[in-house]
Amino acid sequence: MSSEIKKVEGITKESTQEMIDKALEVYPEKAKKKRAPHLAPNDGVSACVKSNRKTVPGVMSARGCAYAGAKGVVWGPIRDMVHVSHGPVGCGWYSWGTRRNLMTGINGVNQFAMQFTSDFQEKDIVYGGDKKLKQLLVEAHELFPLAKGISVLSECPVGLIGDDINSVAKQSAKELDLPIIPCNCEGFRGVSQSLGHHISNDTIRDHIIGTREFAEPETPYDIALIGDYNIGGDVWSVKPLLEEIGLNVKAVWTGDGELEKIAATHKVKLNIIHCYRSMNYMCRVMEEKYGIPWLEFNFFGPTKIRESLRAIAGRFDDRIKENVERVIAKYDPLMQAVIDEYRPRLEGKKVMLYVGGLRPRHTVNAYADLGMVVVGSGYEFAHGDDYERTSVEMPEATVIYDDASEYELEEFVNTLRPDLVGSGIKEKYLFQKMGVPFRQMHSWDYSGPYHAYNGFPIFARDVDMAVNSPTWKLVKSPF
Amino acid sequence: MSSEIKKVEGITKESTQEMIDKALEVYPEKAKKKRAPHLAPNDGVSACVKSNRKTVPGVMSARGCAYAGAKGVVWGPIRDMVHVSHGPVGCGWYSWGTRRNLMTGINGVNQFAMQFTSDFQEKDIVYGGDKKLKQLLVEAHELFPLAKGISVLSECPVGLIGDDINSVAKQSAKELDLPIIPCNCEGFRGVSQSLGHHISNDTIRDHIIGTREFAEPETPYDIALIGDYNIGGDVWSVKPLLEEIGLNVKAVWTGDGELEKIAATHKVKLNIIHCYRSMNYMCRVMEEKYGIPWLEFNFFGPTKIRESLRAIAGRFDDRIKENVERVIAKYDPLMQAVIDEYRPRLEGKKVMLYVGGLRPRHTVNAYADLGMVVVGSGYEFAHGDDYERTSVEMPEATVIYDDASEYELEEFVNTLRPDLVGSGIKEKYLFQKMGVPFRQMHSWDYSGPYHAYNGFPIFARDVDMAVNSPTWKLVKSPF
Amino acid sequence: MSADAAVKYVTEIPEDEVKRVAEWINTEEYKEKNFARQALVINPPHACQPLGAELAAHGFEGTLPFVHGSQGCASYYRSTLNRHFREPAPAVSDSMTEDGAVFGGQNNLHEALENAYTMYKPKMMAIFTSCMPEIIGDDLTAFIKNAKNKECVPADFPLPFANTPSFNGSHIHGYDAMLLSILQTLTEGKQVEGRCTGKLNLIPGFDANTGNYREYKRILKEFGIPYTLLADISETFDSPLDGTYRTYPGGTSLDEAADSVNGKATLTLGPYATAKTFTWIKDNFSGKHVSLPIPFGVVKTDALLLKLSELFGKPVPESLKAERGRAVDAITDAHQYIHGKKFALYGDPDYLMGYVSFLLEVGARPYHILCSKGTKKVEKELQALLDSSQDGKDGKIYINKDLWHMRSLLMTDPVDAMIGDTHGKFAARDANIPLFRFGFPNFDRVNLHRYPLVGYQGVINMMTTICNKFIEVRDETCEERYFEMMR
Amino acid sequence: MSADAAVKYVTEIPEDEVKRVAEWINTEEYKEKNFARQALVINPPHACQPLGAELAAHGFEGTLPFVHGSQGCASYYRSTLNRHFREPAPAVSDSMTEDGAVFGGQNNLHEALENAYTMYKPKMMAIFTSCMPEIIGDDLTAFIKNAKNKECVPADFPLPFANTPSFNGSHIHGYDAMLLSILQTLTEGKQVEGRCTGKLNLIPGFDANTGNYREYKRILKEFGIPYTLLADISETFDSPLDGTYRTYPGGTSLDEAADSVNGKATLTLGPYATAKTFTWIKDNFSGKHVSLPIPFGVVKTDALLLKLSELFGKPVPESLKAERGRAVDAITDAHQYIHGKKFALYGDPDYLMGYVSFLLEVGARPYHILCSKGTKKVEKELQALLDSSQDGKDGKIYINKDLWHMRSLLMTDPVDAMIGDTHGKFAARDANIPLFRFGFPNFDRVNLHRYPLVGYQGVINMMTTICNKFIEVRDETCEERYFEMMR
Repeated sequence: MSSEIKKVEGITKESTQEMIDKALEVYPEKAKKKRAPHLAPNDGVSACVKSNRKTVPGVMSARGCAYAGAKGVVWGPIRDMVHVSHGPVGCGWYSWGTRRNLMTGINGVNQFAMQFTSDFQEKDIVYGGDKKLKQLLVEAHELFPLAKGISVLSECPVGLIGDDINSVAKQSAKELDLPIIPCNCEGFRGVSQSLGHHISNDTIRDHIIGTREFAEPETPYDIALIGDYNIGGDVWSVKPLLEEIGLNVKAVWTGDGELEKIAATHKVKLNIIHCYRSMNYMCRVMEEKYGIPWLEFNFFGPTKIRESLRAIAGRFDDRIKENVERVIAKYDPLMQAVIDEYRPRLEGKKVMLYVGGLRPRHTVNAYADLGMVVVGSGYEFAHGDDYERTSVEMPEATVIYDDASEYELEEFVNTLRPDLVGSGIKEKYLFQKMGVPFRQMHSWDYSGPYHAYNGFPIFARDVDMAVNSPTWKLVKSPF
Repeated sequence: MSSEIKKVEGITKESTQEMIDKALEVYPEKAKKKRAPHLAPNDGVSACVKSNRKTVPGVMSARGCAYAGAKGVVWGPIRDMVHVSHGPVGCGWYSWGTRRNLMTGINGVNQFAMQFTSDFQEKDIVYGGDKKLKQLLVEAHELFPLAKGISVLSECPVGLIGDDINSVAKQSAKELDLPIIPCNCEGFRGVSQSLGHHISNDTIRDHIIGTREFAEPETPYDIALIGDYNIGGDVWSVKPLLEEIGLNVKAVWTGDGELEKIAATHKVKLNIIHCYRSMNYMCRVMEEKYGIPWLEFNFFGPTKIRESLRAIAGRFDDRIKENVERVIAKYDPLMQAVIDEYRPRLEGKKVMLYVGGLRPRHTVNAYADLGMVVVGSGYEFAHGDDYERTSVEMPEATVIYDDASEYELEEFVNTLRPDLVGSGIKEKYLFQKMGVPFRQMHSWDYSGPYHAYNGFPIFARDVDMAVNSPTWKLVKSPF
Repeated sequence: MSADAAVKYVTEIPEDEVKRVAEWINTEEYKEKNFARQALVINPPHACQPLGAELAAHGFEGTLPFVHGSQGCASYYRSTLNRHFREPAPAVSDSMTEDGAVFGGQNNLHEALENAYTMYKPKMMAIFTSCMPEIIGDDLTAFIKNAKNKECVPADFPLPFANTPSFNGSHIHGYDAMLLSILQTLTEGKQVEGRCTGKLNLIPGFDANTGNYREYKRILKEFGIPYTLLADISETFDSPLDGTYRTYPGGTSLDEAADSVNGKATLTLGPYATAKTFTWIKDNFSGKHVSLPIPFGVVKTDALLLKLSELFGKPVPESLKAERGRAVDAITDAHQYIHGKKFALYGDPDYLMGYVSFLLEVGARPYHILCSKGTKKVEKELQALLDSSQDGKDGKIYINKDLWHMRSLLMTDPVDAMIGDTHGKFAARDANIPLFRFGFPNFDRVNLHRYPLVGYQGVINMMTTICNKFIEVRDETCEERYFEMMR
Repeated sequence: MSADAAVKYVTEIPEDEVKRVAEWINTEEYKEKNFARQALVINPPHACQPLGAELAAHGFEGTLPFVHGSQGCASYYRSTLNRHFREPAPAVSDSMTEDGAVFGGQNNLHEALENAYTMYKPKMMAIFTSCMPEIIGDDLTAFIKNAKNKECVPADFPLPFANTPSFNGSHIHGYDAMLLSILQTLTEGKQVEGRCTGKLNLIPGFDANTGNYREYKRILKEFGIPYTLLADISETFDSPLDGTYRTYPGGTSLDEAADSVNGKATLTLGPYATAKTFTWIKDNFSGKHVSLPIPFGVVKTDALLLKLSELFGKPVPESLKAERGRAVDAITDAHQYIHGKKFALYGDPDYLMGYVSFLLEVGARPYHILCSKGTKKVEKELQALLDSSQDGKDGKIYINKDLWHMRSLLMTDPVDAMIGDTHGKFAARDANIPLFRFGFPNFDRVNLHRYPLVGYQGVINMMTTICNKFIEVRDETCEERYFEMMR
C-alpha cells in the first residue's frame, strides 16, 4: 500500500494550500512568515515542511520541553531506577503517572513509578542545590535499596543557577556504589521534547551502555527492542511476538526497561527500533561503536506488522524466516476477522492525526487496514527525517503540519471535517466540543496495547468506539 | 439487680398515669375505652396491662399478622427448606430478606433465603390454587434437590377460598418423598404475629418433631437452643458460648436452623429458650410428650448472661458448673472493659423500648449494665405472661404499653424525652425527625450480634453511637 | 411424615454433593429446567398492588393512606417505604380479622375511619384494599356511603377508594387505581366550563425517586410553566430533620388537585403506571392530554422539553439548553467506559424503557431485559427500542420472568453489570457483576432516592455512577502492573 | 560507572529479597527511616504556583492565561487541567529558550503578546511566570510597559501579571498571586466615592470543583443576594458540548470584576488560597470584608448562611432551611455507616479544614492529617478543630510531609479510608482502603467535579459517597453468610 501514492477525493494540492493560506491569515506578518514553512500539502516524496525550529511565541503550541522528553519518554519507563526530578516540585508532579509507560514489579520496592523530587525552595535557588542532591541520593538509596540506579533529571533552575550535578552524581555514585546518572535536560534547552530524547540518549551513551554484559551465552538471535515505551502494555504485546518468531529480546528501551539490560545492549546482534525519533541516536551510536546494525519497523496494523516481520526476518536465517511465515499465517485470519468486524463500520472515514514523533506516520496504514484514510498529519517535535518518512505514507496533497498551533488545527478540522481526530489530551476536548470523535494517540486514551497483533483488535475496537459512538448523534440539539 | 424494684427520678405512678390519660384524650370514646387497659404504670409485680387483643381499627398499630409470625419468625430462619409463600406475590416479597435471620450455606443450593411464591392470579382465586401448589412443589424439588423439605405458608386468600393445602402437602410429600409442611397461617388469623408463632409451633408438633433421631450417641449435655433466630448472627455468638461451657447444642430453633435437627429435638436433655413468646408452646409440648425440661434464659448484657449461665449450669453436673464459672471469670473482665469504655458516656441516659415479644424486657438489664435506665416499655404482640415477666424488670411506675399506637408512642416520647428509643423500622424515622436517637431493636439496625458475650460489645458500641453521635447536635438550626 | 416409620437419622449433605449442585445451577441444563417452570415463582422483583396505592396516597396533602384489610398488610407496605426512603410512612389499617370473613369489613372500616380521622387529623384518607376484602367481596361504595351517613367522618371529607387486589398486576397498578380514585374524588364537580388554570398537570407515575420529582419541578420552574404534580411525594419522603415530626410533611395540595381538571394540559410520564388514570383523564379533563415515556436519557428528555415548549408556547430556556450540552459533554467524556458493555435490566415497564433508551444512546448494550410483570405491549415497545439501534440487536426480552430466571441468564450468558433494585444483589454477587440500584426498592444503600435519574441531570448521575464503578472495578481487580494513575 | 572496569554481569534481584523489602517498607522501622528524610521528597500531592495562576486566569471572561517562560511548563499546566476537568484549557506561552537565559525574555513576551492577541482575540491576558524568568530576574513591569508602548496590544488592554516562582509555595499561592494582580489591574481607578454596587464579592479560592461554584451561585440566588464571583471557572470548565468550540466559554465579567471594588461586601471562602488577595482587598475594597472557612459540612455552611444573612440583612430563605433539614436527615440516616471510622486526609489547607470539620460532625475520626505544603498556622487551626471534638482526640497532623510518609502511616497505623486526590491511589491500594477523590486533581474518575462538596448539598454528596462505598466494601468482601438484603 505504501508503494503507490494514495489519493483522497476532493483533496488536491490547491485545496490544501488554500486551507493553509486561510489558516495563516490570522497571524501577524512576522508570525505568518515563521509558520508558513511548517505547513504544506504532502508531495509524496520528501519532507515538505520545515521542522525542529523554535516555536513561535504565543501561538498555543502543544509542545513540551527537554525535561518532558527525558523524564516522560526515555528515563521514566526504566522501571528499576529512581528517577529524581531535580528542581522545583512541579515538573515531576506533572509527569507523574501521566504517560502510561506500564511497569512490572512492586511499586516502591523494585519498581519506582513515583514522583521523586528535590522540591527546590527559594534557598536552594540562592545557595544552590548540590548539597541537597547529595543528601537525597543517600536517602533514596537507603529507602529504596533495590533500585538499580538513580537518574538525576535537571529542571530549568539547575542549569541557570550553575549547579554541577555531574560532579555530585559522580561522587555519590562512588560513595554509594550505585549508578547515578546525571541528565542535563533542563526544559529551556532546545525547541521541544526532542532535545530531551537526544540528551538522554547521549547520557545513556556516556554513563550506561557497555557497563554490563549478559550472564548467559550469546546467540545469533539476540536483539534489543528500541523505542517502545510500553504505553498501555505495548511491549507486552510486541516482546512475545518477537519471541514467537524465535528472537531473544535481551533489552527493551525503555518501556518496562531494566537498567542493567540496557547497559548490556551493546552485546546484541540487532537493534530494531519502533520510535525512530526518540532513539535513532543510540542506534547510530551502537552501530558506530559496536557494529550493531539496526532496523526500523512498524507494528501498527496487520499490513505493517507483516511487512516488518519479514524485514526483521530478512536479517536472520531461515529458521526465523520460517517462523515469521508461520506466525503471519497464524495471525492473518485473526486480523482479518477484526477487519471484517470493523471495516464495514469504518470504511471511508477520514482521520486527522497530530501526535509526537512516530505515530503520525506509523499508524496511517493501520487506519487503512480498517478502510480509513488519513487526511492530515503532523508532529509536535519531529525532524526532517521524520517528515521524509511521512510523505510516502500519506495520501497525495493531504496537509502536513509541524508544531501546529491550536488555531491551525481548529481551522483544518473545520475545513476537512474528519470523522476522527487522533491527538493529545490538550486537543481532545476542544475537538469533542466541536462534535468530532477523538482518540488520544499519545496515551491510547487509557486503553491499549495498540502495538502488534494483540494491539490491533484493541485499536480497531477503540477507533470504532470513538467514531461510531451513538453519543455523537446527541450533539445537535433539537431546539 | 432485678431483685429489687428500681425507681426513676421524676417518674411516679401519678405522673405516668397523667401522661397516659393525656395520650388517651385524642381517642373517640369507644376507642379510648378499648385502649385504656393496654396502658399502665408498672406495678412491679404483675401484668398490669391487657394484651393479645384485637387491635383497635385505624389507630396505626405496628403489628404484623400471623403469616409474618410464621414466615418471618419460625419458618424463614430454617435454612435448608424451601419456604413457599402461598398466595399472591406481596407477602413473600415484603418478608424477603427483611428480618436478618442469617444463614450458613450457599444461596439456592443448600440454603434458601429467597422468595418462593405461587404468585396467585385472579384465576387461582376463582378456580383455587391447589393444582398450582402441587405443580410448584414438583418444580421446587427439581430445581432445589438439596432442600430437606418444603413449607407451604398460607396467605389470606388460601383460607378464604377453601383450598386444602394440607391434603396437597400430604400427597406431594409422599410422591416426592420429601417433608412438605402445610402451615395455615393466613394473615387474618388472630390479632398479631403471635398466632403465627403458635400455629407454626403446632405445625412443627404435628409434622416434624420426632421424625428424626441424631445418628451420634446421646450425651447428658445434649440441649436445644430455642427461640434464637440468629438476627445479625446471634446464634453464632450464643452457640459457641454454650459449647464453651460443655453443652452440645443439637438443634437451634430456628435461627440458621436445620429441618432434620429440629425433627430430632425430642432427643435432647434440656431445652433452653430465649424468645419465650414465640416458642414456649413447643417447649411445653416437648415437656409433656417427651419429658424434656425447659428453661428460660437471657443473654443480653453481662449481668443477665452471668445469671443465665449459672441457671443453665444448675441443670447439669459439676463439670458444667465449673465450666460456667471459668467462662464467667474469663469474660467478666472483657465485659467490664466494655462497660468502662461506654458507661461514662451513657450513664443516666433514658431509654424507651417498643419491640416484639422478648426484647422489651430482656434488654432492660443490658442497658442497666451501661448505666442506662429504661423508662417505658411495651410489646407489639405479647401476652399476659410476657407482661408478668416484664414488670419485675422495669423500674417502678414506668409506663407499660401494649400494641401501642403511633400516636401514643409519640406522646410518651414527647413527655419523657428519652435519650434513646429502641423500636422498629416504622418508628425509626418518626423519632429521628424529632431529634431523638434511635436503634432498630428488631433487626439490630443492620448490626449485631447482640446476644451473649460477643454481642454485648457491639450492643454497647451501637447504643453509644446512636446516643452520642454528633449529628444530633446539628438538628437545631441556628436560624 | 409419620412418626411410626423406621427410625430416620439426621443426615448431612456431603460436601461433594453441595459442590456438584452449586455448579449445576450455573449450567445451561439448569437454565432450561428453570425456564420450564410453570407454577413456582422465585425472587420476583415486583410487589403487590396496595403498596403502589399507598405511595400514590402519600403524594397528596394531609392524606392518610388507609388499608382496608388485614393490619399485617399495612405494616408490610409501610416498612417497605420506610426502608427505601429511610423516612416515616404513616398509614393506618382497619385491622380486619377472622370475623371479617363472616361479617364483612364494614364495621372495621367505620370504626377505623372515625379513629384515624380523630387521631391523625388528615385532610383526606385514601382507602385501598388488601386481599381479604377483595375475596369476600366487600362493597366499598356502600360502606363509605354508610360511613358518611354515620358521621364517622364529615360528609364532605374526601374518601377516595380503590380496589387493589394483590392477585392481579403489581404495585404500579395499585398506584394507578389509587391515583385514579383520588382524582375522581377530588375533581368531582370541579370542572368549570371555560375555565383554564393555565397549568400543566404532570403525572410521574409510580416513581420512588424523590430527586426525580424535584427535577421535574426544577425543569418546569426554568420553563416558567405553572404546574400541578399528581402526585408529589418529594416532600413526603424527603422531609427535613429539624426536631419536629410532621405526619404530613408534603404532598400535592388538594385544592390544586381538584382544580387540575381545568388544567391547560395533562402529561403522564409513567404511561404504564398510569394507564387507567390517563384513559379517564382523556375523557374527563380539560386541555390537552399527552403521554410520554419517562425521561431517562438525552433523547427522552429532549422529547419532554419539546413537548413542554409546544404545549405552552414557550421556547426551551437557555439554561436547559446549556444543561443539555453539559449532559452530552458528561456522557461523551465518559462514553469509553461504558461503550459495548452488556447490561442485564429488570424493573417496572416505565423504568425499563428508560434504562434501555439511556443505555442505547451511550453505546452500551441492553442484553437481558426482564420484566416480571409485563404485557405484550411492554414487550413490543421494548423490542422497538432495541430495534432502533445496532447496540440493541442482541438484546432479549423476558416478560413475566423472575430473578431466578435472571440468575440463570447471568450465569450462562454473562454481562458486565445489572440495573435493577436491591433484590438483584444475590444474583449480581453470584455473577460477580455490579448492580446499580436505580429501581425500587433500595434497602441497602443510602440516599440514592435523592439523586434524580430523569432529565439531563439524571443522565449525568446514571453515567457517572456506572462509569466510575466500572473504573473502580478495574482499579480494584487489575494486576499491579496495570494499576495506573489515569483512567 | 566506567566501561573499563572488570565485566559486570546483568543481575536479577532474588525473589526472596524482593519479598523481604516489600514487607520491610510496611514496618515501623521503615517508617522511622522514612520520616527521617531531609532532602528527598517523594510523591508530594501539591503542584507549583503557575498551575494555580492558570486556574485563576480561566475564571475571567475572555481571558487567555499566558505563561512567561518555557513552553513545556504551559503544556504541563494545561494537560493537568484537561485531565482533571476533561475540558479544554486554552493557554499560551512565550516559549522562552536558551537564549532567554542570556538576553532575558522580553522579546519572547512581546512577540507572544502580539501573536496571541491577534489569533485568540482575548479580552485580557493574565501573565504568570514559570522558573526561567524568575531565576534570570525578568522585570515584568518594565516589559509590559514596553509592550504597550510597542503596541503589541492596545494601550488599554488589561495585562495583569504575577510572579509565580515554582520554588516557593504551591499552586494555591500562584492562584492567590494571579487573582490579586487581576483584581489590581481591573479595579485600578474604578473605586468611586460613595458608590456601592450592592453586591457580594465571593471569592472561592483555589477550587477545582465546578459544582461548588454553581452551588454558591444557587445559594446566593435563593437568598436574592446579587454577587460577583471572583473568579468563576464554572462555565469555563463545565461547558456544553453542542458542536461549537468556544475558546472562552465562561468566567467573571471583566466589568463586574472591575466594579467589585465598590462592592457591598467581600467574602473569601478560601482563606489560605487567597491570603494576599484578601489582605489587599481589606485595604482597597469598599464595603465589609469577611473571611470564612470553606463551607464543608453543616456547621460551616450554617456559618456562611448566617454571615450572608447578617451582611445583607436578609433572613435565611425557607428553601435553604429546608435543605439544611434534608442534609441533617441524610447524615442522620447514614451516620451509622461512618461513625467511628478512621480517615487519612491530605490536601490543600482550605480543603483539609473542610474535611476535618465535616468528618467530626458526622462522628468519624480524622486520624492522619497531612498537608504537604503547610504552615504553623495551618497546623494550629487544624489542631483547634480536632480539639473541638472527642472524635478528634487521636488525630495527628503532619505538615510538609508527602504521600510516601502517608504510606508509612497507613501501613503501620491503619485507617478505614482516605480522602485526597488521585495521587493517593497507590498508597490506598497498598493499604487496601477506599480513596475518596474530593480533592484536586482527579485523573481517574469521571464527572466528580460536577458534584458540589460545599453547602448542604455537599454534605449529602460526601456522606452518600463515603457511606455507600463502605457498604459496598462490606457487600463485596463479606462471607456469604453475612451477605444480606438490607444494610
